[in-house]
Amino acid sequence: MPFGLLKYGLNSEYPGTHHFNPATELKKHYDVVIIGAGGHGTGIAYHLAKYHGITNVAVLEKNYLGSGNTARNTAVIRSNYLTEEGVTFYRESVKLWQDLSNEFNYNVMMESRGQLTLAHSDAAIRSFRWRAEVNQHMGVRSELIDRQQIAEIIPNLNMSEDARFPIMAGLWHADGATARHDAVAWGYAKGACERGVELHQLTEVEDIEVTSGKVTAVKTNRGRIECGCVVQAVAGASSVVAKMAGIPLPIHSYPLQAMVTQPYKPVFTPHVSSPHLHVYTHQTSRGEFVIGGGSDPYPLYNTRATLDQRETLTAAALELFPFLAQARMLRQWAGTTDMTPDYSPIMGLSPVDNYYLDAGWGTWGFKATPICGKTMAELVATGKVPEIIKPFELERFYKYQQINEAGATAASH
Amino acid sequence: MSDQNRLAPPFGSLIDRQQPISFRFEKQNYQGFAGDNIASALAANQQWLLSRSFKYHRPRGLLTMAGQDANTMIQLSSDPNALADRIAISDGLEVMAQNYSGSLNRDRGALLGLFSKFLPVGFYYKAFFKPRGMWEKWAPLIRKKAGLGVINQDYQVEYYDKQYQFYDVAVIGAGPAGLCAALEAAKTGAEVLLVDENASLGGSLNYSRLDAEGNTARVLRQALVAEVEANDNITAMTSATCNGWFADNWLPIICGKRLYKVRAKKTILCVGSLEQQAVFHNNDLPGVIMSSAAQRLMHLYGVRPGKTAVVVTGNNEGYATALDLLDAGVQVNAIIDLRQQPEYDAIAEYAVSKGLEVKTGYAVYAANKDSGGLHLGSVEVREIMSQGICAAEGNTILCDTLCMSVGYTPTYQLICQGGGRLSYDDTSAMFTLTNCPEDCQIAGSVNSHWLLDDVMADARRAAMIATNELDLSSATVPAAIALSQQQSPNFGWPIFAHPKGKEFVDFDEDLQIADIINATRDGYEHVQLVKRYSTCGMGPSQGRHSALATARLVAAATDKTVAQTGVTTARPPFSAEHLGHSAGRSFYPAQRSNMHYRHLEAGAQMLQAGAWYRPAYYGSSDQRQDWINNEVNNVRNNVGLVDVSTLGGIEVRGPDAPEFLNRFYTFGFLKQPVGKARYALLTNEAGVIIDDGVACRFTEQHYYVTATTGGVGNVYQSMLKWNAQWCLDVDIANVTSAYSAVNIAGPNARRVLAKVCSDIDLDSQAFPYMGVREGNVAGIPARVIRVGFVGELGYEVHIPQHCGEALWDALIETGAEFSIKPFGIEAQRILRLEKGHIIIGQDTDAMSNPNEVNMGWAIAKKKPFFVGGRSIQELNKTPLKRCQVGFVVNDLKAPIPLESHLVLDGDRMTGRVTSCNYSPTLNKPVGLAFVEPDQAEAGSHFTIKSSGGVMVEAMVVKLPFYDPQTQRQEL
Amino acid sequence: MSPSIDIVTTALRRSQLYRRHIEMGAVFESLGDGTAGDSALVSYYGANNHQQELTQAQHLGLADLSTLPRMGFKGLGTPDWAAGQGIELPAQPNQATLQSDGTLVARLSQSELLLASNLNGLSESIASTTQSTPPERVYSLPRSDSHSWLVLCGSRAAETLAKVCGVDLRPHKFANGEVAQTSIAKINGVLVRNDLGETLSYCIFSDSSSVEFLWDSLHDAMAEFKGAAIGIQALRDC
Amino acid sequence: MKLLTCPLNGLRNITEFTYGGEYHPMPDHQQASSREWAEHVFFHDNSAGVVIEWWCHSASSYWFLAERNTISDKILRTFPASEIFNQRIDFVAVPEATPTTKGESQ
Repeated sequence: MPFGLLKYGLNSEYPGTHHFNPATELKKHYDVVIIGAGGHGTGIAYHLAKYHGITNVAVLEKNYLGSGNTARNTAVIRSNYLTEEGVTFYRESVKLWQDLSNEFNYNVMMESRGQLTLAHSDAAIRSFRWRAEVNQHMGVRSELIDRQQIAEIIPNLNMSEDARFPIMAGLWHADGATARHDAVAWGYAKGACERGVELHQLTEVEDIEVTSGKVTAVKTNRGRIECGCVVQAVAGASSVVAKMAGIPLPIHSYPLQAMVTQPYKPVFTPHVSSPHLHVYTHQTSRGEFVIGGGSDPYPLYNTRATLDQRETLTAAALELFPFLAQARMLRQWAGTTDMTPDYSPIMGLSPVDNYYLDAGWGTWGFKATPICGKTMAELVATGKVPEIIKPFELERFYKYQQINEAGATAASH
Repeated sequence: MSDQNRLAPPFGSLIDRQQPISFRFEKQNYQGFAGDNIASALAANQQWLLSRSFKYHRPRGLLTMAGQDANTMIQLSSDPNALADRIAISDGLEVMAQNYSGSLNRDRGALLGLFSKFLPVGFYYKAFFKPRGMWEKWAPLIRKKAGLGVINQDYQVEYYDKQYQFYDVAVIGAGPAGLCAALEAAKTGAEVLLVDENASLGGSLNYSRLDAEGNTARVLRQALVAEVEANDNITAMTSATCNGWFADNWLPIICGKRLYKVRAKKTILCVGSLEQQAVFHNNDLPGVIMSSAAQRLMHLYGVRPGKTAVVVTGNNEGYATALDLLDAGVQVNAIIDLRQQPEYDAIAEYAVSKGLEVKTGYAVYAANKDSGGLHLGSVEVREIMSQGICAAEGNTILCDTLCMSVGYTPTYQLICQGGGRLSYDDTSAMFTLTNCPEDCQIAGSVNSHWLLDDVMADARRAAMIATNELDLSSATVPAAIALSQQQSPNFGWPIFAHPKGKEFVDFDEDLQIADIINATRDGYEHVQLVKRYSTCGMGPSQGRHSALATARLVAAATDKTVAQTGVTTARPPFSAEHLGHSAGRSFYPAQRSNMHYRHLEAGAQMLQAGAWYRPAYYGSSDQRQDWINNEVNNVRNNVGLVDVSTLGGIEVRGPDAPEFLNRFYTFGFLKQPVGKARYALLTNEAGVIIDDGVACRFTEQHYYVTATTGGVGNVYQSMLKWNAQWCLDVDIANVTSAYSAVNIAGPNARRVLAKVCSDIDLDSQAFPYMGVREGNVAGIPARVIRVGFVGELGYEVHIPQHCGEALWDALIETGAEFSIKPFGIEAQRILRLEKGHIIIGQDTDAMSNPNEVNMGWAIAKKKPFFVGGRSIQELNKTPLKRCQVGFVVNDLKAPIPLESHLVLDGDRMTGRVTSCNYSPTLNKPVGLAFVEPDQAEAGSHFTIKSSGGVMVEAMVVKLPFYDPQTQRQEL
Repeated sequence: MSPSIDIVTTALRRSQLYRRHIEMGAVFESLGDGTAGDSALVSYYGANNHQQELTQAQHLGLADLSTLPRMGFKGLGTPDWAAGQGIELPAQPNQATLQSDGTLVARLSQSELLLASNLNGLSESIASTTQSTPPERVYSLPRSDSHSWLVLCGSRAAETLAKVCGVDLRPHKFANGEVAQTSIAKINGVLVRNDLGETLSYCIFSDSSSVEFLWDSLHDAMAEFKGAAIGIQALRDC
Repeated sequence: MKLLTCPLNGLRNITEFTYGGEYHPMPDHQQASSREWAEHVFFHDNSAGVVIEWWCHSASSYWFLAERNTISDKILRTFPASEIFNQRIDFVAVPEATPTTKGESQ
């Protein structure tokens, strides 16, 4: 029994205090307006308040705190990326992750489980080696392993040679981890609010005022706010919000579905994924199996679940773990992923002065949460783009200088 | 089985007393009857304790008898977390309880309950993380504690499958509403599906008491069911669960091991409502059950709920339950009516007239354990002073059963999955549903009607609307049924806090009143945040019994209305379903060349390319490299044969055929001579290479274009899409699987071919390199293309798919004297590498443009337009960032670099190896790599970080490695 | 252009499934063009006699006709030209008609036709159209090779297909002569209802390289209804 | 699962179709500025609301256009590509000439 909990048992009155400032009226003006109170938005607010002393900040959330992809993602943390820019960025993020609970004194339950990605073809082995070589060279724990080693890490994985797509090798990323996704936004918001930041839930941005190339105010369902600058951190609605500021983005928004089973006693520890079968799974601390996979086949701003995606996902999961047929699926949901052509984010300056972009997070936004909070806050506070996020500028698409996280195969259209 | 706790007929409509069945629970033998489920059979044996709860390991027993709660979760050999009140017993069935340490009766885990005050809501967030890394130590321990059932990892795969079905009208739920809706719709000749998750049609008519004497329900049920069964337009499925509502009435219906995917033109959801518990101290004790559960026990399974009972009620239905209990010989010690002024109906009055003790304006304040400590022994009742507040003391009434009848929630899950909205009506204290999706209606009690006549009228009306819209009828639809003005069955506040807590709002997660309130105090006020912070409603029953109470508590705690507070999003599935159901049988198509079995017979090791199987090399895997090298040498020195049937083939025909290719590919095709092939490189609009092949011009208006095995599907679709816009006079046809093809290559290729091909002049002048001809090979009409992918004299022979094996046999046979041998993909990769040919997708990546891979020569400069052309112009404005070079490794002792090994400049990554192999021809490793432009000078050296981090020096050489003058393929 | 390559009837052709047939004890019958042995058609499976297979066909049978001739034409000129060749065209896309000689003609779009020979492998329409050189804007398609040809017939055929195909193919919803271009067991194909006398019957034309997978999937789907493979004799007898 | 009406094959499950991207006219590839061209290649309108997009019926390889609401996922209308692209598009070599035709200028 940790001491932290004693006070709750010993006090007759519940000693809880409001973690976030209770909803107040909107002020006329804020130095910084952050659109979106997910992990990213609250993280930026937290860093502004704690490390840059900027507290006249409003975080606007159209729904409830962390109600977007922070609530919907499947909590995978990894840094085994393909490009130098990507690895540098996510490697830094994982470091921050490891300190996060103590950073803001709130348990996000970060747990290193390891991540295993499976290869079913020699083409996959080639691209995994590519990843592993880049990672190792940059000090990220990531290696190509053979069938034998795979069987040792996950003895109950289906290693049969007669499987439709036999497992040939794997990419083992020991730093692969998971965390309690909601807690990230809660912890950041708590820390930010304690320092004077205002969190406004159920506050939807309806328009953005730009005068002579500079953002000046945002219109919300609760009134107009003047602002020094705006940061948009609205994964799943990036194009829509940016359009209010007249900024086009290289994004297509697709639903990404996932599902969770009832809780069962532990069966395996690492996070397992198969790009070929478009499926990944891991078992949560509660004992539930989380199963996810590829995005839906067409764009949509709607988080409904579909039966066809459920069928594909479960069929694929059972190719890897046939015994999961007896597990019972409890809940199926979806988030909206802003996919970019090069599978890298869009961060930093925009064509509009004082309007900063934190967008294009596709399926990789959760793991980047802490580093985004840190770097975007630095950008807002200093006006200078931190080196580590320079490569992710929107301008790269105009320069044909994409950051290729897409890997080997190009899209045909 | 005289000792059984059973009632005489007509009680027990579902069981067959002639068929005893033996099974085991916790290694003890029990007997039940056919028709029993595990819970009813155990109840018949006075075994009420079924499981231990998730967090505090509290004893739990049956609650709803309808598969709607997690208390009845038990462990079967290959079916953990099974519901004891859903699973029928069978002879020899082994049933175990779940989630206890020690024994079910003495669970050491129950100690946790004593510390519950130290485990406030969200306690995980508040502790376990100091000092840094501490959580990593706690997590595994907590994970062991968590989880319920045990997955059987030696599970033998069972046969699950699926079937599509189509109906005009699907009626979900076969209670009085469902039966009426189905009959009404069927009248019009509509094809109707009627689905119910229970074993028998009739829903509540099977167990509830609708009149003083208790006959109406039975009589009505018999009449309606008989009518349904007699109607050919109605397909009735029982023990079948409609487990979701998806767009356009796409309904997954689970029955047995099969998932039926039903497409209905119209859906009518008559899914009824779920009875809710009263919230008070120890309301989770075994023996505390829903009124409807008591009635199901008696009427369906002939099981007596107990010896002495108390009914706590907020409506008249509690009185009906009391009458049922009396009929069953149960001593009813009191009816505790929460209402100050009950409006009695005939049934309630009849019950009162029986002299039952009734306390109005009273609540059950607490339930107490019996001497055994695992079951209800008595209840403490107190007068209600104000909402949720009871008098300082009360009195205790002995009972082993408490029936709760305090209200319902509509079964909102399916409708809300389709976008339906819940609102709350304060006068009736009920959730009501609005905003049904298109072509979907709700009817009956789910639509807030609780009087039988209203329910049936509402259902018939919905059916009329549906069939009218389907033009199967033109009935005049009666006005919407008005909501009853009678007293609602829902009591507004059946929630009574207790200093000791343990008033459970959510049984699944062991959440008490304080947990919900305190979540809001911590600032988690939105009901979604309450759920995520407290885990309320996250458990196996997905909030079926916590949603209403939570909404009421949160509303009160945050000064909002219940309607504003609402409930959390309903997600599919409706009830937890085996993954096996949605997986079904796996359908992963496989493609095989017509020569497939010849390869196997020749000892080929096969590899998969997309859905295709292809020979990697011929011979045992232990001498892999030798076999591959031999195959290479045989091509260089004699002649080899490789199956290239998987190669894509597209016919482009018509007056605009040349113009089309000219726009689609990077090269120029207008001036391409008839009878010649030309390399075709494809870029997307971003100027990135996505495919290549050769375009063979057979006539002015006829091109046969090859594409890569994996790419042809997209190439073909992309061609059609472009021409849907260009409207060129051309026809495009994907004929990939119409042709089997081989490449016969090597110095002896012509000699072999000549023996089986008399009508094509194979002479090098008559049929030069990159020439194409049509003729007969081994008696088979063939397209012969003289190409040199492997860098030798070679011919690609394309013939009708079904002749593939015959051609293979003929060539192997005639080739014997020139020692022809088959070769596989691995040898082909080496051969083309020696020749410096790239493979799209291996030597290129998702961003490679033609200049980076020295393909500038394949770009026509003067064309008005081609796909990707403008982007390539843009790319040309900036200097190359990387370029591809050929390299050799002269140090034969160095580890041979592998594909994807890094190219370094000092410690800096400057590129990577895309292809590398030991060349049996050059007797050294050769490869292709991306390097920075200043590393590309022929003769210069660069470093490759090879296996184990060993630095290997590579020398840039001019391509190709082999036969630089390319004489051999022109022989 | 030379259509010669598009249509081949030669002893050298073999169904991609011929090994399956031999394993099942198939007895082959020679085709009109003299093709014989395992290049020919399955007449019946050794264990059965004709009567048994006829009964099977009426209940639920699966036959492989991949070695029988078929042909395709496409392009704006196709309808007029085909009509000129004496072919009776279906009025609408996704409809099929039987020619007097038993040839099945399916119209896949305004300007695309699929021709499949009668059960004796003799087809006037196919013979004439392939011998005459098509005019401009008429393009031949090698359907004999690009597609395999299976026939699923019998009273339980629709139920069987309902396990692998998402289109409503029940007899009262999918009339004789209707065509569905759709996905069967995740394989794209052309499905034509073409009853044999009184017997419900569907022709399935699908990618020849994946026919083994389709064959196995259909057998799996038939199993619960006691379906079995049958030879062409049984189809003729229907 | 959604149903989609293919102009050629009628009402089918949406899994029978391949999404082909937003419909938007190609700018003049010779006149367009570098930024305009980059936006044409990489950027998307990605609107929340009714959009026109390309779909292909996989089994028949038939391309057509659909009007779909990207919030409700309701498909309002599907129609043959020929409704928009009803005449041959030609590209002219000389830069100053505009290759625009009706089909293109939309």
